Amino acid sequence: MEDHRDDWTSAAMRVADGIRRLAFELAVEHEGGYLIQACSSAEILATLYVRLMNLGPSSAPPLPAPFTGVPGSSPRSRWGGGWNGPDDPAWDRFVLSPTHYSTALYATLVETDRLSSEALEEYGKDGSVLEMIGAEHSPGVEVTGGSLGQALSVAVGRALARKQRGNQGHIWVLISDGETQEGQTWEALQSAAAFGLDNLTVMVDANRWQVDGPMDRVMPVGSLCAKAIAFGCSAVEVDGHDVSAIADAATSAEPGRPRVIVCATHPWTGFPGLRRRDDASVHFVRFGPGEADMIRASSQLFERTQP
Amino acid sequence: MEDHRDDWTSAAMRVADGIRRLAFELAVEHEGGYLIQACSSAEILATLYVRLMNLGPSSAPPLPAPFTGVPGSSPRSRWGGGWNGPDDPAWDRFVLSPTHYSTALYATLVETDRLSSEALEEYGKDGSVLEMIGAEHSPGVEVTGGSLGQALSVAVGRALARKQRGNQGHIWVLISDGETQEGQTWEALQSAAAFGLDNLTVMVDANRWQVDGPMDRVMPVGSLCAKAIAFGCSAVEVDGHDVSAIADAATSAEPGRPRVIVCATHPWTGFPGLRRRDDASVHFVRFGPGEADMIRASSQLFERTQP
Amino acid sequence: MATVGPTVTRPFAHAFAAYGRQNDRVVSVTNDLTRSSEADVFRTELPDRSYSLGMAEQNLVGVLSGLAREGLEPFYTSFAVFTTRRPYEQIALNVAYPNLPVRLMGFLPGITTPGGVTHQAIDDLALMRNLPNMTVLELADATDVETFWGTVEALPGPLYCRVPRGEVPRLFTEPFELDRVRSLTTGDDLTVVSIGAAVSHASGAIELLRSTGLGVTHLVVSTLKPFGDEEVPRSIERSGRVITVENHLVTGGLGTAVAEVIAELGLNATLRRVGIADTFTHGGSPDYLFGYYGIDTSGIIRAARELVDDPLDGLDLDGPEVRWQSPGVGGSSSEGL
Amino acid sequence: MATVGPTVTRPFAHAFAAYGRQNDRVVSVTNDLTRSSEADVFRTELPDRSYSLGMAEQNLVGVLSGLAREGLEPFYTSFAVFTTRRPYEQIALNVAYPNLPVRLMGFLPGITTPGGVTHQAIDDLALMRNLPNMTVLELADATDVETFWGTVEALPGPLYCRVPRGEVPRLFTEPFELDRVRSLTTGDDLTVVSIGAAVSHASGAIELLRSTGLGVTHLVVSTLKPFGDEEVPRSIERSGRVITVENHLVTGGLGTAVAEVIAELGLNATLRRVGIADTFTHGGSPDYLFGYYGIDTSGIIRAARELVDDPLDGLDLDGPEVRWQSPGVGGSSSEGL
Ligand SMILES: Cc1ncc(C[n+]2csc(CCOP(=O)(O)OP(=O)(O)O)c2C)c(N)n1
Ligand SMILES: Cc1ncc(C[n+]2csc(CCOP(=O)(O)OP(=O)(O)O)c2C)c(N)n1
Ligand SMILES: [Mg+2]
Ligand SMILES: [Mg+2]
Repeated sequence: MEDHRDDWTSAAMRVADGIRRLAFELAVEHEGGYLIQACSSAEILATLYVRLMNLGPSSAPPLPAPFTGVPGSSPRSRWGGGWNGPDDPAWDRFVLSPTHYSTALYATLVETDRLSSEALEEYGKDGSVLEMIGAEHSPGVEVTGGSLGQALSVAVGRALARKQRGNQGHIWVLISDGETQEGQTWEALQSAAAFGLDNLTVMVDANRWQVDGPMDRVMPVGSLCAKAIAFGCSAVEVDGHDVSAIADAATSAEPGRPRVIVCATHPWTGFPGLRRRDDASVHFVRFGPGEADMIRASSQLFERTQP
Repeated sequence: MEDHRDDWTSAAMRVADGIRRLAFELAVEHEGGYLIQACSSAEILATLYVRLMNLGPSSAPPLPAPFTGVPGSSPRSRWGGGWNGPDDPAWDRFVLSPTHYSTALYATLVETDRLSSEALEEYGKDGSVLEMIGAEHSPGVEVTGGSLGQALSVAVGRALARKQRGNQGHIWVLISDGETQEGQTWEALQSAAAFGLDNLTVMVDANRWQVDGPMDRVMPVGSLCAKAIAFGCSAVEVDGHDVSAIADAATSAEPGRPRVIVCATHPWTGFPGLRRRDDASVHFVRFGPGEADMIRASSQLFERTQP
Repeated sequence: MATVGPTVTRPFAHAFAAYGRQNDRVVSVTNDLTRSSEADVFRTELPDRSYSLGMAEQNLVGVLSGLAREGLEPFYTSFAVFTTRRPYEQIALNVAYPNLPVRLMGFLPGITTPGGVTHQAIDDLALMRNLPNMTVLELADATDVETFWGTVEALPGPLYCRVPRGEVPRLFTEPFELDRVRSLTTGDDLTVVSIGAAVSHASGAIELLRSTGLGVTHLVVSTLKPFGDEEVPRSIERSGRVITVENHLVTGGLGTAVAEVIAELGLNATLRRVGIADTFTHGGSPDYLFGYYGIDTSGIIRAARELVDDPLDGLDLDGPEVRWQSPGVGGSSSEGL
Repeated sequence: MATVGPTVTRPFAHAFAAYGRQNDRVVSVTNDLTRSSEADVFRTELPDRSYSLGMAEQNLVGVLSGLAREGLEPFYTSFAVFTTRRPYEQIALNVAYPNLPVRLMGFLPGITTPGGVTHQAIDDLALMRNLPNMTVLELADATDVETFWGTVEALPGPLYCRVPRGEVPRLFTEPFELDRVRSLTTGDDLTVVSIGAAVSHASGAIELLRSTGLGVTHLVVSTLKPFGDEEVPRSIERSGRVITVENHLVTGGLGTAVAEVIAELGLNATLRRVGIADTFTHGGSPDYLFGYYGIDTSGIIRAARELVDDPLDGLDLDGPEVRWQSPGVGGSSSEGL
């Protein structure tokens, strides 16, 4: 693939733009949504799905069936990981930890042809598996991570089993920076380092934001890179809106160590109009009267790709 | 006190020796005990009680009453913090987090005249407050920390209240290195740094040991100093058996930051005979036939002070 | 059910700030959900007594313990699930065991949150009720929220309290009283005991049941622990049939508390428990979810049919007549999820 | 009580290793309590399938989930308190919710540990029983420990199991069967339902009670969830009086399960629950603690006196005749605390 570098980067950038556009439209339609997460993580998700991950073809239908039941009930809904390909250790797996990023994930699946765009019509509706905060019946969601800081440990368990058995498939995880406030995140990295899990790559969407506002005003986390290194990982910080930088960081991992890529991002990339909101109204965006149109107008995302 | 440096150091060293001797005698008498914790932490505890802490006089009797009830029941047992002085923010407080170190603490209280040596006769007996793993009715135990990794957060809460109100009293905490495997420890330091709690000092007994054996074989923790710094603390590593080094590290704290002092120690200091035990028989020492005598014979602690 | 006045906007937010203004020792601690759990007014008015601990609930609860040990009265307001689950052990050992005056407030409990299974505290009452020293409340309306502060102030030990959020209906005129149930209707054939967001659903079903001539006593519980009001066994003994209705698993909460009363006192009564029946849940609007899990008029009438001969026999329980119209009991809004 | 054979040394340790040898997919995960929770034999024999996760229980449980998602059958052996409390939310969301074949083993439950309040799991059965999808067992003797492996193997979902440690008595000859109680004595006047370390205490008291001519059915429970054996309601209905005896809070465990059966089935029976009565506990030897908290002959006879006219009326309950001699039911040893 190295020889087609330009091809994949422009494809990834197109996917990233598409993620933002879809997330914006969903937020408008549903009078609120997890929009800034799509804005900050679009390039990370696009790079993972377009370039980095060796996922098998989706084993789930492009149009998901309605919710039928939780695991343990009968019939239970299909497992969300199926949209990321067959559950077989030869293939890579993707664990989205902060599942309030699910909107961005659904958009990614649509943009990478794993989910039909029609599926988004069911988004957030009663009885739909496309929950706003996804569970593991939601397309692409493998671990029910809505209570933050937990899914990375599950990914460590998977990577540990695969490492031990010598399986090919790599484990990719996206965590949010807010999750680094949870001690469990550090327990997880500590154990990943102890077991030398170089088949595990953790992308951190360092948008420096959380519910109450900028992290530095809520609970500062300092240098995540320095922390990850102190916890035994191979870590690097990159521009999280630069698809090549993300991909390069992922491919230059150190043998014998889990890889942590701190992706420095902004919560309003693509929508400069989001910047003016008050601190507590960024994490979950609800538009005031006329605001959505204003934000759309100030975005280049729509001109750029529409003919 | 600076002018009496030699006085306090030799006093502290005498206390440290006494802690080890008492812990050894209790282990012999009770056919097992938390001995290595006394061996590794003796100088830390001695330096805290002899030199560093500004504790008021004990407000509890030298001979504790038997257990009468847990908090919330009536009558409840006296609070263990009373042996560390009155619960008044003008005075310092001491939080022993890993309360399987209680034997060492009881010995410290005896050696510093806060507890009568007679009290140790009740140690570990049914109905006694001198539990092997202390609760907050046990002399000197302020927080019921036997489930590890939690008491530091309580200390942070105290320091936060005092900082806010401008109280004099400093908060001192002893944690074990095993506790740094718990994510909550990092949550606690993160918050202590966020609030600039320079009225909080955390001593880590880095004996590099835990129940199953050496930490590096159970779950390595790497450089605790580097981690604490990455988490926003002012941290330093010292020889944990050198009372002057411990005291110097405590008094050279940085304003605006919590202080973490990583005390590098050994689990068998004072009893070289403990070194031969298998990995899983060090954390809780139970003597084989004749072993206690052999270990006593190879220790300098007894000759040194007995006439 | 019939409300007794207009809904009230964010009654907790204002009452909490007022309580803080009157009590210097009160401090507010949040886990990055300050506005979402209505601690924002307190923070605006009393910024010096508001602590942002970030998303690190285990440490947060330890900090509460430390603040209380320094003589303060700390409140932790969050979503019920984050108030109780992640820091469960810390609450047990650092708050409940030392019997400290720490106030744990849980918003959007059970299936009143649209956040899906990870956000649905279906077990919080069970977790907190089993802890020695803990007082456990579930406030059902604006009057409860406005009038329970005297109880809080007088409580030497820890408190866990489910609180309704946002637009909150006014169901009661009488103020909150600790360990006192309210009787909304009386009758000798059936006892219905309901709590919190389930109260309105119970009222709707009872109206239908009473229309058939059935005598129904409706007791509303706001205090789950202690659970000593003698009106409960008295009414159960009289009717011999009881239905509990709760926005919670049917184990560990109200249904279990009533079962224990029946068994300990040897009451000759049969119980049906309406609530979440030993299953995990999923996301959706509260109306949809209360219907899906049968905590609604149909579910209650179905339970009644098992206890009483043919109540509303001809009624189609899935028909539109029995679809209860939600008055928006705390949490139907997804604001600040 | 009468044992049916000599005590067995560390039956779990050996049976676990044997199960691992027979099942490639079985792996062992520990939190620095490998020998203390009898996973040392497995580790010695199967080092490649033994993972040391250190003292970080929340991550550990997430790792269990990941291992199970890769097709393995992970066991987490620890002290009951560390098995269930610190990682409660992780068990709920990453093990119970996805219904994975994860085996959670809790040693030294309740007051069988000398480690004091922080080590005493008095709430573990409550925590685990309220979780949907979870199977909950308490093994009482060596036969249970040796014979429950078929049940484990057949279980598609998660399991929590209290296990006796060290020198374990043999109380039963019949093998373990899921959701089946054992009847140790029969009689129509009183039903005693006991579980785990409380079984021997119950047997001692029942012997005295029967000596007065009282007819007592003694049912031993090993499966707390599911709780469907019809022998339980049948016997309760017959006697109209029931005492539960457990090494646990009287809420959320066996006592509550029996109360729910009584109330749901309308059995018209009176229940007394012997166990830890809504209080935190303290440290000491098991004999001392079972006596202190009344989970012993005196406590059970006191409960019987409330239900039956004058059983053993002249007997001094604090006298030496009723002091039950502990056969050392799992945990009286402080080895490797
Ligand atoms: C354990 C837990 N505590 C609290 C919450 C509530 N919550 C949801 S998102 C969030 C912010 C976390 O930070 P981050 O994911 O970085 O936020 P974003 O960048 O999306 O604004 C919080 C506190 C949660 N979901 N889980
Ligand atoms: C939360 C928790 N998990 C497990 C244990 C069991 N435990 C008791 S001491 C200990 C070792 C902890 O390491 P450390 O305190 O450094 O041990 P030491 O140096 O005393 O050997 C463990 C795992 C516990 N007390 N608390
Ligand atoms: Mg963020
Ligand atoms: Mg250690």
